[in-house]
Amino acid sequence: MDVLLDLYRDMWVVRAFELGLEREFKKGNVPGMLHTGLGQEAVQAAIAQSLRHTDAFFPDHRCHGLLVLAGTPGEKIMAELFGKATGVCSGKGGSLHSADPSVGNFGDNAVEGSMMATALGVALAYKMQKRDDLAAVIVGDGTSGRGEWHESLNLAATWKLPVLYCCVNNGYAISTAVGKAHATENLYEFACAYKMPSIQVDGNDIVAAHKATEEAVDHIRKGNGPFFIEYKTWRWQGIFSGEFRPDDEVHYWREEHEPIKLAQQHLISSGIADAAQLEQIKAEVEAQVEDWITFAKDSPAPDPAKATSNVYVGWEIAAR
Amino acid sequence: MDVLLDLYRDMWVVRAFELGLEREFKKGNVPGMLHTGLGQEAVQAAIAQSLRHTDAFFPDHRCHGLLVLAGTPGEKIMAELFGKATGVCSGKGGSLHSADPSVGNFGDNAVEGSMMATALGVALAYKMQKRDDLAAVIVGDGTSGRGEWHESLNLAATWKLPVLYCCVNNGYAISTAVGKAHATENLYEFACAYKMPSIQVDGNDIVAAHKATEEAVDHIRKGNGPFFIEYKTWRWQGIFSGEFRPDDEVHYWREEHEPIKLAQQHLISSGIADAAQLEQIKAEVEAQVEDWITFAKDSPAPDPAKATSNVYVGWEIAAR
Amino acid sequence: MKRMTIVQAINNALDIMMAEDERVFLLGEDIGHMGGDFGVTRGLWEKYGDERVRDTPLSEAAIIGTAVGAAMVGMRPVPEIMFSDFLGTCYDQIVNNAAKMHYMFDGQFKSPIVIRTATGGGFGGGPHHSQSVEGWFMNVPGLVIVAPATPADAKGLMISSIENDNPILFLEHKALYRVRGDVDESKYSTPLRKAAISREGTDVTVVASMKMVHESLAAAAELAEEGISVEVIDLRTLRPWDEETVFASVRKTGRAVVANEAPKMGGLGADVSAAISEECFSALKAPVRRVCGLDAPIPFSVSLEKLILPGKDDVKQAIKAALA
Amino acid sequence: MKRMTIVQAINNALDIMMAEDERVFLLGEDIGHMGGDFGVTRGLWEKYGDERVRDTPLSEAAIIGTAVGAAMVGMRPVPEIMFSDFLGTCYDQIVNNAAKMHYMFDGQFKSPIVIRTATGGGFGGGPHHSQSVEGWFMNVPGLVIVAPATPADAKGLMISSIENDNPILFLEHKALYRVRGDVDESKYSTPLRKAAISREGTDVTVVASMKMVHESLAAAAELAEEGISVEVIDLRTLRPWDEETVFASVRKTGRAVVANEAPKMGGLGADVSAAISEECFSALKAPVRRVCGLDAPIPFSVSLEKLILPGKDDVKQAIKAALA
Ligand SMILES: Cc1ncc(C[n+]2csc(CCOP(=O)(O)OP(=O)(O)O)c2C)c(N)n1
Ligand SMILES: Cc1ncc(C[n+]2csc(CCOP(=O)(O)OP(=O)(O)O)c2C)c(N)n1
Ligand SMILES: [Mg+2]
Ligand SMILES: [Mg+2]
Repeated sequence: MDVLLDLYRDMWVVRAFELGLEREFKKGNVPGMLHTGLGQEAVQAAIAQSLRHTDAFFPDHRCHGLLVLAGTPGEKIMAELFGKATGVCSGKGGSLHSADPSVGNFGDNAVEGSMMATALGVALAYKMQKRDDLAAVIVGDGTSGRGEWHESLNLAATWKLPVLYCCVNNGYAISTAVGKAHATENLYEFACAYKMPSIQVDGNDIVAAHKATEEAVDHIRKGNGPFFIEYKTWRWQGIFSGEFRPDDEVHYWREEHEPIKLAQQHLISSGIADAAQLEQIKAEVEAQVEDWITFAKDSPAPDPAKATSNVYVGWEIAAR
Repeated sequence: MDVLLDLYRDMWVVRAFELGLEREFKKGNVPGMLHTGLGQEAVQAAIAQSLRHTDAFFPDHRCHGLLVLAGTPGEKIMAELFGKATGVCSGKGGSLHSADPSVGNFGDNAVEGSMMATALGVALAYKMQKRDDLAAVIVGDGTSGRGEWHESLNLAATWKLPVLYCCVNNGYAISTAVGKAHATENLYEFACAYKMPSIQVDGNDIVAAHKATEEAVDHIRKGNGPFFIEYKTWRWQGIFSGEFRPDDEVHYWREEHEPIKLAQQHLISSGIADAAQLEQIKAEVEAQVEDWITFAKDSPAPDPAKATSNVYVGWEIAAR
Repeated sequence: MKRMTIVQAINNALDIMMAEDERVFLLGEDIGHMGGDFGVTRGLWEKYGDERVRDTPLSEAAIIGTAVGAAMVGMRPVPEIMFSDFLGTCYDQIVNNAAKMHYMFDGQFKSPIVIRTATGGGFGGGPHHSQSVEGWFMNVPGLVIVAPATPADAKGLMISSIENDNPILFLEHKALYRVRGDVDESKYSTPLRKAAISREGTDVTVVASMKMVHESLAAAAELAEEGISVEVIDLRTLRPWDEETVFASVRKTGRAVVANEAPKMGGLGADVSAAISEECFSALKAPVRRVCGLDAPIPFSVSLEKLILPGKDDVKQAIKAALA
Repeated sequence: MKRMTIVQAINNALDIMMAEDERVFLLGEDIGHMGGDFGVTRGLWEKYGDERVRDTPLSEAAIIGTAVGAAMVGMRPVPEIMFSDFLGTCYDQIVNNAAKMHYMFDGQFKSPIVIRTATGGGFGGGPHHSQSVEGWFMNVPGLVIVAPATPADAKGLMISSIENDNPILFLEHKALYRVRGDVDESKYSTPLRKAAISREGTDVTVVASMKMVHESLAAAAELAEEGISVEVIDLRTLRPWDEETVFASVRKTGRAVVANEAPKMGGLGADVSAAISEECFSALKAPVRRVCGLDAPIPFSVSLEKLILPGKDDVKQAIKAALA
């Protein structure tokens, strides 16, 4: 089967997962805060497609769908976001910290940008261990404000570490436009300072995003050191679901340049699939997601003993 | 009188100050650690020449001479380094924290790089206060490893702040060569990422260093935002006075490309001064420095009450 | 007098100070147009503009550094760090720069900044959005830590903080943001370094801060029905805290419980408890007890989080133990 | 047995562990060719090469982040932060990343790193090179703080730390680097979380750490001549510290003094003092006293620094007060 059809399904996994999650969040079934990956389906599908289980990746706060695409059963991610015992981290991590080492998911660090430093260490260790695996780190445009950004890019470049930087430039950090907070709107330019190969790609065009990611991964696996990809995209979610962006911008990204529509057009016009097939993929994925939601809802709350377990390795902490 | 002759005298102030200090340090008269500016006289003279008292500058750990050139009486700086009551900070700051706001000296922060953030605030305030003064921050090549480097350059560029970055690239951070620790040996290239005007200049050539600094300051005063200068230079001091650098490198910088010799040659060959005049300048400065050392030595230790004063503004702290 | 939430009370204080003093300005992430993650700065950008309500990138170290630099030359910056958990990214700026500058330059510079930050747990924020961080800063000379528990105090303490010449960490507990109370609409200040006696009592003293003040008041109200008279002290300034008020109360009651949300080991409560035991030794009829969070990060799951954080019942239990 | 300084003892421990376990590697500023600012890693670069003794730029956050990442995939990194004062620049990495990872991912990752750092005052280093920083980290669950006072312990604790699966902050007091003692040249370990009784006594217990162990021993020796019998406990692990040993001693002597170099307010001593007063209440014949630094930064001038830092005479005075 054509990889693009796989990617199309993957995009729907992200879309359906987030739509279902958002619905449940609004109903009050999902605790805490929620950042969704809606609108960034192509980026997530492309990244997941190019990695393998022995790679490491550090997802950002909008990567729920990607975590599933990486290979973790969807219900275990969903349950984690519901804070349930059956979640990947027994409900202790939640949306912002759903790790699963078995598929290379090293978990998000909700102090944005800090994991850019962590990724260095994984990449360094893989190099020392003579593995040809890589460490990918997924970060938003806003995160480029952090000092760790510089420390990480500089060391990765200097030590020629196998790090894939996936910069998801969706134009805003919460409400702050990239150009208001940074010296450039084109963040791949930052990478040039480190003489690190970098590329800017249309993150809503799955074909382009996939191609760029494959090439970057290939470059890294050949031992050439880090690579930086800037995916230009846009998130549906405004400020806590409110909208603050100009109408024409909203229209462009949600209608004209919407990633799933673009993929549909491509698949149909190039004869890879017909509308009915695509509709079926969507329906299948949606049904699956509903199962995951049901599973998460029906799962029990974590065992109270979990509250105090795993603070230290091998040591208990004092009770109240 | 020709400004170059002034600059020549200034270079001797740096040289003689540091030689005297080093001598006293070896005798055990100067407590703590000591980093000298020997070999970097032209950089310091150039920077001091272009600033005015209403500017702010953040000196680095090798800037003792510069502090004097800025206008603080030499004996008050010397006394501070001796930890005496008559020092600019009553002996509480020492070599790494000798501030004197009356001449725009905002003091070093011995956590290298952290003051790059502080400089932003001064520059921002000056802008808000509609002053056309600037904030200069003097940092070594090694300091470019810090995350604050990025946060500072990015914000200065984005907000078009009047910050003058003076990067003193002497080739090493303690024992670590620039190229071993950074993605580039030419640190002005880092500034390009922020679309900040930047220049690399021979920091041992006082004519070139002076010209570059004047131009940068002029650029900033006209309201064009920050400017980045990389001064290529070399410090005499190796690792705690031990030498670890290749012989030919040592020879080049200490003999062939030594800043005071270069300045002498220039002054004489261009007819600005003759050898006797230059010798006299040197002798005058050296005598002055000895006076400062004597003053510092003869000064009393700080009043014990100073130990607990000025922890909080307006509040006393508890006694033992 | 007007009914206000703590969010509104702080907003009101900022508004008053910005109107009155040109040197006051705000900086932080999304504090402008958006009014901050919790709405504390809402409306101020519209009123005072881009220059004085300044959106920043995610550059926490630069936010604090910028504030410090501006303060050195006469401004009165009020930087916001969105969540107190992120203070780790600018810890150096606070501890080595803001807090030491006045001392190390022997009084030649001051660093009057007020770092506003949302702190505390109880809303399923998980390990990086729920911590109580005063313990990270309790051992830092030169720093002031202020932490209101009521709308009236939030306003008065914010005004005092902006007017004070020291660097101040101003902790705003997220669970208290929506607490309402009567607030005088005109300008007034509430003294720093002065604890409040939130409830008078004679049998036992509870020394609390932030959300634990409310938990302690609830405990006190319930115990009153059992005939136990609890005095609740709200520290308000956590560093340096008000020994005089605390010691006087403990000398009166002879018993003390110290309640704060962060983990017990190495927290604010340790200092208060140690000082009480040292200074009121002969007055104490029972050991000082600490009611604190367990020694763990804050888990995401709300049911687990409840087990980590201390609450009203824990205060009650400690009081009863002190009286046993 | 061989006479060694603490510098040599730690060097020896690192050498043994690197020879034995390929996963152990070092990273930090100038630790290679130069052997570190204090010579602790001297000779290791020559022996183990660039890969395993890795010089870094001044990127403290990346140093710790790199160590954590490598530890997540099975390595045993020993990062060095040249001076403990600089830990503020990587505080977030230690507190929110290294210390929380095992918990928040519910045991799926570990972060076995040993952060070596030179700490403490007494050599005219000034405000940014002289601080004792354990107080910054005492309220951080998941983190272990180890702080030796003798060469033998320095070696044994370093070996235990590298073998332990938790993130460890390993504090090396600069004033003790040149202290000499007998050290077994073969591999051995000294248990974590176990205090040492450095001197037995019956009248009063002094609970100390790092340099204050030596000041306390000196005080004890002098007081012995006056007929006062002092028990000196060296905590060795500061978090979580050994309550059992401390409480047993205080229950025996009935009196306690807690001695550490950092400022009193919010320091290690607060926790130890509070816990003793809570748990040994009925055994206490006098209030627990803290001997600590004054609540100020460390000034450059040596004569002023002496006034800020606590010393032998302060310990003696506190002991006498406890016995009065
Ligand atoms: C160090 C840090 N600062 C601030 C925040 C609060 N915060 C969470 S997401 C976010 C915006 C991030 O923007 P971006 O990286 O562009 O990601 P996006 O949400 O747009 O995908 C902010 C400021 C944080 N989590 N960590
Ligand atoms: C944040 C921080 N890390 C490490 C140090 C220790 N240190 C002091 S000077 C120095 C080297 C700085 O190199 P560079 O900036 O090139 O200045 P140079 O000494 O060469 O003039 C180091 C690592 C420090 N003071 N601050
Ligand atoms: Mg974004
Ligand atoms: Mg250098």
